[in-house]
Amino acid sequence: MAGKISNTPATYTPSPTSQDKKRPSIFTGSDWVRPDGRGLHQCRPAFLRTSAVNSASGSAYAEFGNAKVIVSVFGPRESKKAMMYSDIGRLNCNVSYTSFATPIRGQASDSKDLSSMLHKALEGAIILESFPKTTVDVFALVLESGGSDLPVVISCASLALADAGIMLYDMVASVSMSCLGKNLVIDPVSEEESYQDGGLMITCMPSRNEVTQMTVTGEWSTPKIHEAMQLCLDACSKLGKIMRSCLKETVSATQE
Amino acid sequence: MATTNGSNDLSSEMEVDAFRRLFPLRFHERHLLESIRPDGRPLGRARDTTISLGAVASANGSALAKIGCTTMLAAVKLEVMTPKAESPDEGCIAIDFHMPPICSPLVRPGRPAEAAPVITKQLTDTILSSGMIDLKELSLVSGKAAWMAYLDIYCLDADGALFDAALLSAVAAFSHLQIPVVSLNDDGRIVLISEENSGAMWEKEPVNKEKRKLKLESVPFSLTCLLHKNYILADPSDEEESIMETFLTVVLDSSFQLVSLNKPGGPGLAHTSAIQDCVGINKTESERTSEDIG
Amino acid sequence: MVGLSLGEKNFIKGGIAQDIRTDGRKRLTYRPIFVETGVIPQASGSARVKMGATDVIASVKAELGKPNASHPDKGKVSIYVDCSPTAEPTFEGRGGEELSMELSTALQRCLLGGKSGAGAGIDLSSLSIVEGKVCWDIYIDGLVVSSDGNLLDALGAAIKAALSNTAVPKVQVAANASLDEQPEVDVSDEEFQQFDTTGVPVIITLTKVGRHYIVDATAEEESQMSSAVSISVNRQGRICGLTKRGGAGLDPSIILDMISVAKHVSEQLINKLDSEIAAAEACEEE
Amino acid sequence: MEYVSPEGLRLDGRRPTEMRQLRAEVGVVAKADGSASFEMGNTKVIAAVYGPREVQNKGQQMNDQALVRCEYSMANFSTGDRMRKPKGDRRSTEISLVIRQTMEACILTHLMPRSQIDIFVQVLQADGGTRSACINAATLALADAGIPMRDLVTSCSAGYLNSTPLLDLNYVEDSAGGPDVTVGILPKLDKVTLLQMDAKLPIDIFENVMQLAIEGCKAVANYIREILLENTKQLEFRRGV
Amino acid sequence: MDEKREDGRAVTQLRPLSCTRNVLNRAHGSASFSQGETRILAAVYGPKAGTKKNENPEKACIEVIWKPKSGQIGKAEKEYEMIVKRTLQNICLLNVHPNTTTSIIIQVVNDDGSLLPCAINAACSALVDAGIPLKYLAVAISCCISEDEDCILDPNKLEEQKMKALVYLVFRNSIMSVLDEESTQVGESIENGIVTSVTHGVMTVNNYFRCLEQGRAAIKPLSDFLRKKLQSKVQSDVSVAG
Repeated sequence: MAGKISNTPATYTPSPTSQDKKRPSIFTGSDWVRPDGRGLHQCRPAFLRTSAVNSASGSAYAEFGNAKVIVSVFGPRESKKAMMYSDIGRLNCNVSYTSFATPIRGQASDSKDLSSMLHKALEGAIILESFPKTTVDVFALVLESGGSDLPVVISCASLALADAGIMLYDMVASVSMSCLGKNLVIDPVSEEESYQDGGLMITCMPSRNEVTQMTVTGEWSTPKIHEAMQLCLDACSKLGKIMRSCLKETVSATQE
Repeated sequence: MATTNGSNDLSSEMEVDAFRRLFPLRFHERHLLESIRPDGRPLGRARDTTISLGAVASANGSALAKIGCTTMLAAVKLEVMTPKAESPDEGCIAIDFHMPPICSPLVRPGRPAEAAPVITKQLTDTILSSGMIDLKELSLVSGKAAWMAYLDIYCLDADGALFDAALLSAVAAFSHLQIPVVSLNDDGRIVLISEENSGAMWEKEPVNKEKRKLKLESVPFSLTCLLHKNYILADPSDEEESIMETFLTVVLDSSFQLVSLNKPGGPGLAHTSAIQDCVGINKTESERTSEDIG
Repeated sequence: MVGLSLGEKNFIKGGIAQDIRTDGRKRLTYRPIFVETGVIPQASGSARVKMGATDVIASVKAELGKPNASHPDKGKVSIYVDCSPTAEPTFEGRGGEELSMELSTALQRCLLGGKSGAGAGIDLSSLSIVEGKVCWDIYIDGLVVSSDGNLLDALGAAIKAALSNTAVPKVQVAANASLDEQPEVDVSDEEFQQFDTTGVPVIITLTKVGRHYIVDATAEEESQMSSAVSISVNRQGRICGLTKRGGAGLDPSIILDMISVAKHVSEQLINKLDSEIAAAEACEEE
Repeated sequence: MEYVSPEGLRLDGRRPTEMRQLRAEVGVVAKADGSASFEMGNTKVIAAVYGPREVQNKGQQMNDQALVRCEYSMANFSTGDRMRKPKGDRRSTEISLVIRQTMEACILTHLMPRSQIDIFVQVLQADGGTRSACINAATLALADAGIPMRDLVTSCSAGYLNSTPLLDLNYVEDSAGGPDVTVGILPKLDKVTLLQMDAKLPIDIFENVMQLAIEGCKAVANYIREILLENTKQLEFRRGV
Repeated sequence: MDEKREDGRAVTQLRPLSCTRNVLNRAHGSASFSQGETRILAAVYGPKAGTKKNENPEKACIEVIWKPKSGQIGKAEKEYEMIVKRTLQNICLLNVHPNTTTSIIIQVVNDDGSLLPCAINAACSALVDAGIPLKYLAVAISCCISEDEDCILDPNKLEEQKMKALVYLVFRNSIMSVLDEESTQVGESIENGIVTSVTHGVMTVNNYFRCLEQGRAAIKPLSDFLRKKLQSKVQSDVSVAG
């Protein structure tokens, strides 16, 4: 009956026995072989669904391979009391991880950083003038991390915003890319991300052909950036179409 | 519906949604008179329940439980710990219930929901005292190593009866839990044995020879009822909970022993007859639910 | 916050459109850069950079640590930025945290390279002492003392200057240590090792105001921006990192154009910084 | 440990009643209404003053006087060991309060009702006596901002080690655990506004130590006055008066 | 049933009670309540203007802060806070002072079993001391089922640990004169209704009802004790005023 949770002892996750860690094949000079057997420029299959959370104004669930994300949108609702008057609306974003999202418990990446990245990616797409004095809250929960978490969160958040009926210039689709040796791989999984020499993420509004957020890490030559950007933009427009059809399905389903 | 006074006249002209928002109590009481609830359920009936196992690939056991719209995702992760000196043959279970901001408009980031720690405590009490899990089963090497099972439950959508759904998802996650094959290495640490080289020679005899499931004895089932005047409403929705504030939660195990009977105050009283009724509803609903899930 | 009247706003925008900014600069000209090194005696290396009214200090501290299990042959570098309320009253209490975090992550992204460590401004392998056991942990702390726009570029320059000012003590590893034990390390008091900072990139922030973009925007100009892109470029003219600072969307071709402009500007900036750093080092030695 | 050698010299070579090198500069933060940096040996602080301006939090507004606020923060790199959490610890809060109360006593707050004055002090290097350095920097910054004051507050500390009163303790002497008397005075009015000590000391010795600190304060006051005069001359020169 | 407990009590015997009112100067109302070695100090501040966020402003709001004997507030304390708060909501007249907050601070002085019931009794006495309008008094008691199926009242800490199951119960006190219309309609008396019930451990449903009966029987002396203690103060106040 006594509370066993008190003074929890130190624990660790058992590591696999096989000591011969497979070194990434890029070090041997050959092409990168993706752990899930995809082609280098092939995205993971995406599963999207809107209205996943009943108590939110709008919500969406996205599953890209192992990456599973839920985003809820609340509002537009009253801003915090301390906030000053503003004739445009405010956007408030928060991303958090479940404690079982990563293979080792409680090793999720910095959620504050992700929250501010999500904010930057979305603010250019929302017509903030349409809800003055109020706040729209976008809360994301990463149920399971599977690589390219931030792009999945951003795409899912845009779907949730649309589901909540918030005015948008366009849907926001996001895709990332990893540079592994001389290979460019799109939509990397966690393992690929951990080996990457460089990463590039693009968030764009496909029908307006505008980039709302872009980050690059690692060393890149200009032609390589050109190539990577083009690949990402193409993937974004494809993803945009999938998101659009997902929204259409929900609408037609409710109309029936 | 006969109207009895002036304000009721007004209400008959009002749109249903407006009436529901302006006079929530009256709206619900009118339904109760007809022995039906706004979502079409009879009073003593719980919402439909679904469970899907194995929702989280990175956990050792997981389950997604839905009661109506209330959704809970539970996952168990196993880690190794050194058991306590007073119980060298026992593992440990740490339970945490989370209400992330996505689940309800009332929860804001940075400030954990008030209900979350209370439900964590109640779940811990209920699961540990029900004797569902024999902690000895989580032992690996006596006095050296044992499993620490971290059970994390996330509320994805809060629409009433949170404790019932959380307990259901917790039980389901434990039923899905698979204990992996491990052995003790030279440094005294526990290591996993992956499936490919299980055929190869083991340097050491594995501590846990085969993948196995936990034996679950006497599974607890919880049902929350709302008490309002003489009515008993089983499995309330969030709206019902916020309007009629007296709940009574009964937890029975598979042999209908009482694991917990929780009525934390509230404006109304619970009479003996009402308690007996709630126990009765729990029995019928637990049978119905287990049929549902199959 | 910068409070500007409509007239002032139009003046700034009009000036930028005509390639004469309010302080007389052209769109792609930096303010004079002033570098001072060795400003914090107790740090391994430090520098102060002033660009107009923007004033930042960067300090580098090296501590002995344990390498990460995933990269046993590499040291660790972490960058933290703190915004002092002296620079802006709104940074009081926790008010500066958001900006501090944004600057810290942007700097990490621009200077530390990819996850594998490739393309980092600092060669992480050179920080390793005993593989898997001991390495240098480099802590880079930035402090914004006074802010008048373009903090990221200034911090980037200050970090570059501080790193070239940094001397890490030489270490001797006791040879007889067995495999499992933590080896004993003897840190020399006299002999120091200079960092190779040729690979440290510079950061160039292009701020888009109207249809044009400018470098080294002041706070007033930043208040009129529609978007900004920070690009870090190294001496070889390769891109080492890029972040967009939110705001309105940009056409992909504009971003590519910005990258080529940044590469062009970077050459001048690197040369300018190198000579300033050299002058500051010489000044300090006197 | 020996803090004063038989020859009567301290660890850093000073005489017991010798102060460290002072250096001050006015107007170091361009955007602030008033600012100054102040160095006492290796201790270096920057102070910036914003105001008098509109009260940010209306609940704190006072109708008969100005609201004075102060925040003390230490840079991560200011101490020998790297600090991990530079803000909001108890020591910082306490020093913020001390500085605020000291400065409030000399600002003519009744002349600026319904307004707010913010004093931010940032420690760049800490080597003992940060409290005094912060107060001196704040005085200069307030004067630079043109805020009406009764007098310049100046501060200095003194200690008592190896049976010798010592002026202006550095970090090593400060951490020796002996008594540390920090005094703040209004030099022209010849009044003490701040007196802090956290150790046991016989009353007659305490008087000596305090007198030494007051002498230090007066020396600081002379230096500050010089700096301000110099600054004013510069301003006059620029204006072409 | 006549077998004695370790401390010599009979199974249904309570530990010695004591209750002192007005023990704190600055609080609006306060009380110290002890059952054997268990002792709780409760203080009431309020009603203060305004309610907390997410509370109904048309009613009075009750806030409970639980201070453990040592250490920080954990999940168990949060649960106690919630139970005490909801229990007091049952007995307070919430419509009398709408849009106000009354804070009750509960300080554990010593824990020797039956902590929660003792806290509820203390909080209730403190509310009376502060003059907060109440409908009834709440009377709390704990019962437990021992290994040999005995129903034991008011266990101390040692007994709590050995028990198979444990029940905390809160009832309304027996009313003396004023008839309650509602209760007669319901057909069961007010005293029979449970305000709060919290259980730990597995027991049969029948055993639970046995506890309920035992507890209910023990309410009478407890509630008489409370009434006597609280009345004496009122009379002395009146005499001072007179």
